[in-house]
Amino acid sequence: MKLHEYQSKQLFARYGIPIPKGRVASTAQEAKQIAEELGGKVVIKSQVLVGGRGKAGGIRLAKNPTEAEELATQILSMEIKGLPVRKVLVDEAANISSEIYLGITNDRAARKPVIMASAAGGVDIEEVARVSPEKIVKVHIDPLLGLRDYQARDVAAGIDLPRDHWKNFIAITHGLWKVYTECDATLAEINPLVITAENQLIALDGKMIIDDNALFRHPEFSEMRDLDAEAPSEIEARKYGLSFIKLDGDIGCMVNGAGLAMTTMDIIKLFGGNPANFLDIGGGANADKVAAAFRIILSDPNVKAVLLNVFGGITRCDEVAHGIVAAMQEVKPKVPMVVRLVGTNAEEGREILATAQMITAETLVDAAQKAVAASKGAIQ
Amino acid sequence: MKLHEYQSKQLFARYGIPIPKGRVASTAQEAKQIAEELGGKVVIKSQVLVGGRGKAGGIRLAKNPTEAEELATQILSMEIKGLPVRKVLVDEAANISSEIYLGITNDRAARKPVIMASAAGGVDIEEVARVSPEKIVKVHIDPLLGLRDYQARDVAAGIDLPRDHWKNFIAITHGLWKVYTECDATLAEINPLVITAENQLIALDGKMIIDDNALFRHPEFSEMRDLDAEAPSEIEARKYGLSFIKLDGDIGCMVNGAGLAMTTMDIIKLFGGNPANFLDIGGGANADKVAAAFRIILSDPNVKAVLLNVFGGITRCDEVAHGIVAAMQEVKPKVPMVVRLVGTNAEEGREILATAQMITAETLVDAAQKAVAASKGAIQ
Amino acid sequence: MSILIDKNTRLLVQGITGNEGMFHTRQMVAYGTQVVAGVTPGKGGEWVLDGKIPVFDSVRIAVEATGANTSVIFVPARFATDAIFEAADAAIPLIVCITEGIPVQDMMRVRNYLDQKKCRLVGPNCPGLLSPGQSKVGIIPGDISVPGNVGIVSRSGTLTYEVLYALKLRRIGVSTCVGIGGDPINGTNFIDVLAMFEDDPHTEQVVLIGEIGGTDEEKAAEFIASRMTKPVVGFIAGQTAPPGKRMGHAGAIIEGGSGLAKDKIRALQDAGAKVARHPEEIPDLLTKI
Amino acid sequence: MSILIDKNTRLLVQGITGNEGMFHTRQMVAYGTQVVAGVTPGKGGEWVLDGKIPVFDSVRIAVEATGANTSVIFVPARFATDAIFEAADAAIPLIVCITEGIPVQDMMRVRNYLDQKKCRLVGPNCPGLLSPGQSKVGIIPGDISVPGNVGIVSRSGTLTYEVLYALKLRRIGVSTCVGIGGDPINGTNFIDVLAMFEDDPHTEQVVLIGEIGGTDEEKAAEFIASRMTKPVVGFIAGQTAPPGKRMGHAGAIIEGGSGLAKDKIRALQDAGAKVARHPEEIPDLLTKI
Repeated sequence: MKLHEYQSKQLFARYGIPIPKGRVASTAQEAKQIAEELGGKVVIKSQVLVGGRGKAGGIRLAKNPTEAEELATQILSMEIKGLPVRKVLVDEAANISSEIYLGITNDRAARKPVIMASAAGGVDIEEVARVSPEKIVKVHIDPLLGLRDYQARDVAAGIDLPRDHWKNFIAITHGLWKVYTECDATLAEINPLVITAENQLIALDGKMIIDDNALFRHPEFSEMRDLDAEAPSEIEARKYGLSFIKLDGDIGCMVNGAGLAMTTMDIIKLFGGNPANFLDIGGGANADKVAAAFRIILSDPNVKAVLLNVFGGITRCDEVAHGIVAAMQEVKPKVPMVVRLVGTNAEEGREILATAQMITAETLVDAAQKAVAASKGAIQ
Repeated sequence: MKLHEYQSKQLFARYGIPIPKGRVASTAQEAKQIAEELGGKVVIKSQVLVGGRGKAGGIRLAKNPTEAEELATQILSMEIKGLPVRKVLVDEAANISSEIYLGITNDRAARKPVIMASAAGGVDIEEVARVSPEKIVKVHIDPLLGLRDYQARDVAAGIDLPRDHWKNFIAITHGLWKVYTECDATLAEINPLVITAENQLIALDGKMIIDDNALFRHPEFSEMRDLDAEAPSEIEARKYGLSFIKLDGDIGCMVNGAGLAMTTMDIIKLFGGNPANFLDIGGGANADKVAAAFRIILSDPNVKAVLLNVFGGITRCDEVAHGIVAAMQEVKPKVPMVVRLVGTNAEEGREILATAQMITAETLVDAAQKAVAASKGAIQ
Repeated sequence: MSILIDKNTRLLVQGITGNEGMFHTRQMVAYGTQVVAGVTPGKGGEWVLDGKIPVFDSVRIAVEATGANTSVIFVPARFATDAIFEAADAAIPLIVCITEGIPVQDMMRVRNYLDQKKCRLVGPNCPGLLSPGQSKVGIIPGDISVPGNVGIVSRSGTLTYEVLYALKLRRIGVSTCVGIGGDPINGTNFIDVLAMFEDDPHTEQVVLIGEIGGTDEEKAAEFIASRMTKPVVGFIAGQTAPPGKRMGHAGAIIEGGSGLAKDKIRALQDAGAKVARHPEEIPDLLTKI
Repeated sequence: MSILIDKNTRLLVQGITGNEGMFHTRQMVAYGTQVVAGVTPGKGGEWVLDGKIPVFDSVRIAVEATGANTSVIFVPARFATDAIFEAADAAIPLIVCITEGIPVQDMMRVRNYLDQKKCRLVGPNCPGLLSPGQSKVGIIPGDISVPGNVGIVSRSGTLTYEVLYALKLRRIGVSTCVGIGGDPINGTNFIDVLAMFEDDPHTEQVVLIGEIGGTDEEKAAEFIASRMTKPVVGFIAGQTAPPGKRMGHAGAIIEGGSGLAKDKIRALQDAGAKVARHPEEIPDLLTKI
């Protein structure tokens, strides 16, 4: 799960990383008040879980509390890349002398955490990586040994950081390592880490992504989740333990297993259709779960047909068929349903389904073709 | 450095290991007051840094506050193995159902920390190790990975701990591991860890030894050092950065280098004498350090002769000789001094010393023989 | 006739008394796998499966008592890391972790630790292994495949079953099917398994089933080009997957322009592998036996 | 003519700008050792020793720039652990740590980490190495020994000098003298060095100087009995040391009845080594050359 800038920076502060003075506000009035408390110029920053806030006008400088209120009013009424701005961070404005990028993430190929840094901070690091990879310093960390001082120094030397900042930079790197490991982050990023005109190092912006699989160790994060950033259908799916991702097509998919679900999407596309979603119902297939999956798929008005593709292995096809029939009776879908059941007891499963007003298919190709035809109104 | 029982147990408590209710007292009156606060029976335990306190009468059970005061008075006037009792720990008495040994130490040969446990707790574990080593369970810990749950379980299973205590035992083992690593201990030991009649696990006694080399990371421990347990001459030596150990003989030794210092002791013994101390003056040999070493050696009234054995390597022998002469002028020793200088510029060194009323020797054997003879009054 | 598991596999089940563990232990025993022991801490001394399989408190004790040489892990994610370390420290040469949902930093520690040891981890988040007719370790249904000379290695579960079943319908048999799992960091990669198939005299051709995310397929392609003499048929799932989204598997995600299906397909094709457009094409692409 | 260091040793000095580092760098250079670089974080770009030796911010950069193949560490104890890890990660094959006073838990971590790597650590708390006439890495005085065919391995400092000097006075030369250090946990043990001497065609006999504490000498005795063909003369310091006290060296302590000098002497004698009663006997016990 992604954390907001203000949440990330609060964590940073807890781990000794210096951040600007500031607070989060939900109303323009609050924003004004915070600006008054801080005095001087402030930055009003929209808190939405997408990149490019600056370009979209979601980050503005205010000279005084009145202007802060005005800008906060504007920003709080914005949508950025489809996400409503519900909160703004009001931070003391910094006198930026230079900007650094500093991040820690998991290097999957190396199977180790990697520190990445660049003297070209404040910009999209993926863009830097693409255009001028030589500007990025990478240092891998042994996950059993943890970050060592010399590695932080190697990073400082690698980005040609002036020596008088090394000590603070090393401390910040240790802080970032600690927040990354102790919070089970998959990304902990300071961008930019600025050197101010007063020669201080400050984390001006922060981003953290927490490993969803590690949330059991961090109950505190579940309250921090921002549901705005997710499609309502995805939130609903999570409740039922379904893995669901909304797409733009018109053929709803319900499949057991992630790889098979992707394959089902791919073959729909291969035969001229467009998948409306990714949905993995997981192992087993009780009626409740299938019914929930149906409801989630059918809540999308674009969906013109549904393809159910289930490989019955340990869970036998006849059991799956019973589940589907029960779910059908509950949900009563109004679009054509193509179903393919393969594996153990497939024959029995298909017999059960034949009574249930569904289009059955034996092969994957057959199923895909029928679903595409159904989505175009060619069969019902 | 060794920590007292009460210090060790305070650390244990900080790491979540259950200890009896209780407090340390310096006077019998305090002991009485603590006993009153605790109510019921209490144990009065002498706090001295030696084993065998119980046998020496340094641990007594008091039925009520008055008895606590009486026993505290007695114990506070005791000396145990030559150490005065300055403090007593007053602990709530436990209803002991069974006693376990649980300790973590460094296994030098395995180069790993090792957890040791035994169902035969409450007794001298070295004795158990000698007599019935099969009663001790040992589990080595990877120092980079740290203690894992299954290892703590393996210990619990190994000592046949009843299953209803496993959860608490594993938590205690984790606590002990944490106190061992975070405090840089070379030993962290609970002996006994008792199961009470109320079915609780409690650390009834505790012992910790902190790695002297790691004290720079733990300034808090320097205040906890008990100087009573060390000979005054050893405390004095530490001030000057000298490594000194008092022995029972009559020939004082002053040597540069630990291995050579032991060898010098050994050769004195080989030729019929008895070393009065181990003393390593370390690298270099300025007059102040040599003078301090002289004073410390000569503060022992048993010393009848002194043997200086210095190998001049990087520090040349003439420099060392100047240092010795200056120190001699300051300290003015009244016992015969045998000096052996070997290595770079030894000739020049010996010439300088010849003026200084010292018996010089060239070989180690010669030096030892002369020192032994001098200690017996045969030469001066 | 197989790699990694065969008739001599003596299996230990970690988490045997849990629902999943118990269910699949029955399935594995029914298939003919020698399940010699189970481990559930605190339940040592019990027996399961009508008194046929002893349960121990720890892997070390279980191995000492039964000579288990393979372990399969069915414990919940929060305990699975510990279970892997425990099996590794008991020097079990092959550890198969079925559990899904292990935190990625845990897996980094596990993998870096195991790299110092002599044991192999397959998984986590995988369906396990099947050497048809010999042994089944994990959750792959036993009846959807027959013995033969095709080796299968896959990051998926049911997609793999689909392929096994498609082969069976065409009477194509399998030497061993290895599910390496859908997590971003796992114990065994494509190239590890490809090398074993290349060395296995009974495997004549190989099916590699990949998906979006990471660069394992690209590395496999390099290996195929430089080291494999046996024909390889590939399939990559996720051509229609959007970037930045985890497609069910923790490892199935396109990040920073890396991990795209088309790059993997291209790499495999450039390495000389035939790549199927969909699973049902795979039997056609296999060299006639 | 030597083990571990020779004329081809290209030395890096970690902590070169400190007092100790600077002093001994001069001594090593004067002896003829090729000191190619120094490292002091924050001083990269400077030059020391009259502009002859460049200083770098990190070992990695120094190795890239100079091709150093050996490092000697003179940094204070609280930074020495990090210095060892840094040298190991820069893949320096031989690391010599002179520093005394490293916490024992740090050394356990260091040793367990290095065991996975391909580099060798000598020390810590050691005087370093001397291959007379070729190279000197550490603080052993260069002028107290001459080239020859006796290998020396020792846990001590000045006691070793004493022996080197006694041999020189008798015109007995040395192939290499290795100080393995006086700490309870170190990077290189007696048997590691004995094995190297056994394999070195120019070493004809070996002197082993041990002391109380631990069981390294006992393990060396086993090695001598089972694997050494070359004669070994031993000496053990600390026969008069009391139990439970650290005799200067962190590792020189008799604990729980283990680490006694008499046990070590007995073990060496049983293994066929001659054991000197005092250092001046050592030259007599060496086989005439």
